[in-house]
Amino acid sequence: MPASEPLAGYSTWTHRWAVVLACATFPLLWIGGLVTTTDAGMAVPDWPNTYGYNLFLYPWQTWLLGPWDLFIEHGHRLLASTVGMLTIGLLVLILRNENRRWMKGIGFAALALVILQGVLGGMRVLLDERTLAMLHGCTGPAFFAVTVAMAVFTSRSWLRATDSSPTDGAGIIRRLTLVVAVLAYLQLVLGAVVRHVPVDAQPDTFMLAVRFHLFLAAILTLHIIGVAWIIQTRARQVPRLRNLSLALVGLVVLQIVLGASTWIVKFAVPTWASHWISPQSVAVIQGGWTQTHIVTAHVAVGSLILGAAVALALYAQRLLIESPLPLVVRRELGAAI
Amino acid sequence: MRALALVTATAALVGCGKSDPPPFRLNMTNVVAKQIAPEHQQAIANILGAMFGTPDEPIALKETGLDQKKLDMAAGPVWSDKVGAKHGLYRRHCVHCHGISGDGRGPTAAVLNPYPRDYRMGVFKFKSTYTAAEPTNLDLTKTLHEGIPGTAMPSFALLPPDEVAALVEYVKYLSIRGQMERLLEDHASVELNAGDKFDPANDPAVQKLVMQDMLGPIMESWNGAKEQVINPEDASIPPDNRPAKELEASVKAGRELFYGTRANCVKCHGPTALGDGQQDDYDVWNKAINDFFKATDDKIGQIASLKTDLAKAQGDDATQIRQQIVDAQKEFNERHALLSSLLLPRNAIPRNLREGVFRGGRRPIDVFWRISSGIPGTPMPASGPAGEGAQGTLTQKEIWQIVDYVHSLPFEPASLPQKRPINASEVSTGE
Amino acid sequence: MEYRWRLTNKMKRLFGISGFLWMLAVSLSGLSGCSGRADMGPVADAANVKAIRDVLATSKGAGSEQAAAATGTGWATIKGQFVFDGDPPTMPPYNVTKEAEICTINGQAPPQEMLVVTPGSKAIKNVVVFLRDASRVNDSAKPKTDRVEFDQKHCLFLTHVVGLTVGQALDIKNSDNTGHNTNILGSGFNQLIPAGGAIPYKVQKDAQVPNKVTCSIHPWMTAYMLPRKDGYFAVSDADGKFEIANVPAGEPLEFQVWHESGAAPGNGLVGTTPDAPDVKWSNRGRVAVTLKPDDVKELKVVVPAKAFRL
Amino acid sequence: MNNTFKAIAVGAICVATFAATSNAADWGSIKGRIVVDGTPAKPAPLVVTKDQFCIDKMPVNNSIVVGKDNALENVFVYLRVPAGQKIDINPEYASKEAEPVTLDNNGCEFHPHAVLARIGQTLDIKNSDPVGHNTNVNVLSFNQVIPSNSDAKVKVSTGGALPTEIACNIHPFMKAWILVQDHPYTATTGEDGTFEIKDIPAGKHEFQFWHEAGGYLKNVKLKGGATDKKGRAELNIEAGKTLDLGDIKVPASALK
Repeated sequence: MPASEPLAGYSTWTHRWAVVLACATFPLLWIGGLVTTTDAGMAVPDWPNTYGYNLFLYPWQTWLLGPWDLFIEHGHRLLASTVGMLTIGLLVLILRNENRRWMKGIGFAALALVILQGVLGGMRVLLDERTLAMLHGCTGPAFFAVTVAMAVFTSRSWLRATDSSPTDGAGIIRRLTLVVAVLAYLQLVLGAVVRHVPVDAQPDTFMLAVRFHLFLAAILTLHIIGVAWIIQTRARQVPRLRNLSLALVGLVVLQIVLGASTWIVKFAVPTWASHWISPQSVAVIQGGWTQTHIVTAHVAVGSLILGAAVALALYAQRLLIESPLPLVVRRELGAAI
Repeated sequence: MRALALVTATAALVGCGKSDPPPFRLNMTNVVAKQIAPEHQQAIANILGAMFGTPDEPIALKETGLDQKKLDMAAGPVWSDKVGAKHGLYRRHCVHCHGISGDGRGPTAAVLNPYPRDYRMGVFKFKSTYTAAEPTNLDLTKTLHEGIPGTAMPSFALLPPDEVAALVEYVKYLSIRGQMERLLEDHASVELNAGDKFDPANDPAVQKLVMQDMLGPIMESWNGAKEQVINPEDASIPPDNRPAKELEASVKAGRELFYGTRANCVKCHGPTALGDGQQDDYDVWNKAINDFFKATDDKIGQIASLKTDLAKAQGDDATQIRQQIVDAQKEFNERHALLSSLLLPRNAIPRNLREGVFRGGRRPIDVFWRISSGIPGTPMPASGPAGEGAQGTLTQKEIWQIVDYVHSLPFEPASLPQKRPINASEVSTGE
Repeated sequence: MEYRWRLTNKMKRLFGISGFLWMLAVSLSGLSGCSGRADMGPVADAANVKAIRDVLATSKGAGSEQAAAATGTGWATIKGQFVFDGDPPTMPPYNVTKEAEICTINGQAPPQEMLVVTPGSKAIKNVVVFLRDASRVNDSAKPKTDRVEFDQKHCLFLTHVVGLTVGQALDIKNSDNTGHNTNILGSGFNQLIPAGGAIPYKVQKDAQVPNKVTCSIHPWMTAYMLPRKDGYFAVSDADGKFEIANVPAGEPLEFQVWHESGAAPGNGLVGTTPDAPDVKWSNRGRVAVTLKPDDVKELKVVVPAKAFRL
Repeated sequence: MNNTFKAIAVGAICVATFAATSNAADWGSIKGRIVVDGTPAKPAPLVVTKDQFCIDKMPVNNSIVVGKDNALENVFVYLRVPAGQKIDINPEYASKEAEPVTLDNNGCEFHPHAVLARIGQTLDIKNSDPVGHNTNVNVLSFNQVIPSNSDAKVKVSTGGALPTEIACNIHPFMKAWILVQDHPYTATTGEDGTFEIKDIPAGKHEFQFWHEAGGYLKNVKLKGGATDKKGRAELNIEAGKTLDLGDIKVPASALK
């Protein structure tokens, strides 16, 4: 269908705005991760002001040329405000252009979530509490998932929602994609637990969190590969699903490599692996470029996986049409014919 | 559902409220192993609190000569001030592995191999001083600056020198505090009976004991460290640009020493130098935990054999044995309660010398120090003198030859069949 | 109908599993948030800590004196004599292994100098005394500029122990009819001094203990050199006497007493000063004392035989 | 270098100290024999995998050595001087202080298994085996390689209230125990389970009974009482007499 053809309920500006919002949220997550990685969270001790200045009036020279962790933390705050304003803008557009009532609900929910997230960030600074930092770190990806959902809901493919041919096992795909999205979020929560373990926690607590994170990583990977395989075999005709699922597989592979690299730059090559990977003869530099960015990339790609999984799950719910008869019955029918 | 997650998590958070600043805790394995009475445990905690303050407010006692400014910079929660000066450096960089009290039991400790160092014994592996001496400031600074290759200890080369100096000071502070704790616990265990007062506030004898007899020698050892540095004689140091022949001869001599019965390197590092020799020993840190596990096991047997005695005993004897069973059971319970929180003891595995990873540094002088004074706390013994003026097992020249051999090992192709170890009888053992 | 039932069942299970995982994750985060802390054993209690701290603060009388004395004024002099307690050992001759015609005196190898005690008075020679850290330095003790002669004859260093200040120059002479090399350990100096020749050496850096000086050609030759930043040092003479003038008064001082055969760590020498109870000796041979301005402190140091490692 | 000279000098000083602190030459002794009551558990056999020489020598686990008539070897019996106090030393001991304490690595075992040293003494660690050993004396922070047929000397400068372990890391099955005190009133029981400490200043003293397998030998009956929870008993030493404790029975269950 040509793009020029008018589509009921489609608003170019709303969709573009929603995409911009999602695209702006991702770097925010990345920089937020960097704040934790470089322990810059307490670089600015007050909130919502920055050293007494209004957030937007803080002298930019001091920000850009000042210490690294102030640069990161203040930058995180500036970008967060921008994202907040983009959310408000999107809500205005939705209120003006949307006729789906639940979309308006989601718009308000998104605004509420971004405000909650801002307050959590502020409280984390004011109370200097690591548990709050963890909660802040878990809410961020949740908001990102909502922005991705809004971009999906306002998209052309969502509104058009035509898939002429019914798909075998559409129900399975729908459920599995939902499970993947949920697991991806849980994995992020676990990652946040690993990252924000209190300074006086027992070693076995951290060990447990790490093992659980690894266990869930295995489960999530298997699920994603499974989903991608089913989509490749059963729903080839829906390019959006096919592409998204392949992207997910790629991201998971990348994420596993990043995870292993994170372990090595933080905790060195494990003894059992030193037969295959030779240990570094020079120690990793704490807070160095390699370490900081590998660790942060692992966090950010986690969010990206969540976003892709959410998009995949939503599209799967919308685009797939269940075959009228169960697969087994149809096979039997085919054999009979 | 996500909202539900947030609600639950917030509820959990509200449930525990704002967490208190973490306190220093006693070394409970030592406290339980030495069966220190609860009132003495409290007294020890109080004395240490008076002398060293808290993790948020450390005290540089005048007698320790520590620098209060540096300690303040390193201690407390993590934050930065307006000009970007960092605070809470220890909690920013170290606490995750080394723990609040420097016990090497930070949150990540269990997943690391080797375990992070427990500073509380005042024993450090990589240093330039004689075996029994403390490390110098320079030694600790070097470890921070270069990290420990092959372990989770990273390099802090990016930190400005004043921050590294603050961390070194704080590590010394935690060590001195830990050494003091151990002496107090030893004293309480050996000298005090339940009910005995142990209170410096009202007893000048205890004041003298704590400040002079305990802190005095600890500080003497730390302050004297820089005079205990092993400086190889200039004449013994091989020049950098030796002719290949000379180097080859030195490597060959080093190899003979390596396999010979005087230096005995082969016994632990193995005939292939892959670290595959003696593997079932412990370093002092793991040995303490291993002993704790073993003694806890032994308690079970002891209780059983006391019960057999009880069956045969009569009258006063029986009452006494009954009391012993109660005591042993109580100790067992206290020990058992700690077991789950301990890091499982690991054997000290000799270094694989073919990897080219030298934890204490790879400069010739670093390897020289490792061989000359051994690696304190580990099974690696000293081959040089035990102190100034003492007789070493090997001469400095011989140690340099082993250094040359060890440095040549990573370049010896390991894929080739390993060279046959030299027969002990082929190597001269005489002086 | 049956198919439908199966489906919902599967769905329930799926949700059940994810719900279970999620509960675990949340409880884990809660756990790591508060209950996973290491909270075993007693913690110092604030009131008691304060009481102990107050006592420890007042008990360090020396410390508070030190605080007041950091602004000490005036100068004082410390001098004394080292006396051997017991029967001094006789020194065996040097083990001269070559060039006997040059290295012996009338065919006799000279006695070793590991411990030189004057017969009769039992005065100990070659004991080094120096102030460890001077807070201020009197003009008279500022680094010296005069040249010092350091000669060797009969394969012996004629000055067995020499003290110097940084920047001071040493003329290392060789009065023997054979070549010597002079190796000042710890300084990087190792030069051949031709027969009858002389080589100058300038002291670059100070040291905490005297450096050994040897000759690799005649390995029995031994001397010691102490380079210091200031002139607060002395070497006892044949009468066992030493004097360090114009040291800072009114503040605690710490002197190191050193002898090449001292048994204490770092060759420290531990003696006793029975006549001066205010002089405190550590087991490293360090002497803590505070002098009054213009005081001339005279010490008789009795050194027991076991203070030497022989 | 000159032991005779040193001994005389040290002796002179000790006499001087003694004369200053104590006027009456009132000294007594203590002796006894320690036996096991019952049959103690057999110590686990040593796992000797290293060095054919050691395997051939078949060293045994000496953590509990019971001799003839149930005599218990290697018990440390010593006078306990509370922290911060001093005890008069009999001049008889002066000459012994100058003697080195010998610890021999022989047949992949330490000889003796229970070592006594006084602060100031020299520990002379020998290796009579054809294989190399290292000797790790934790209490002295000493850990040095001792090649075959050679020795290393270390000055004993730090002690502790209780015996501590001596180990060889090349042969981790090798163990011994050392007690370092700054007085000479220490003893270990020999093959026949007997011990004797001579020339103790008369008066009441606390004696410590300790064994490597049993730790504090607590609640052990002595003449007129028993050891306390920390294996100590206060005993009266009378001038010119020997306090004979006779046979002291340690229940087998205490050795674990």
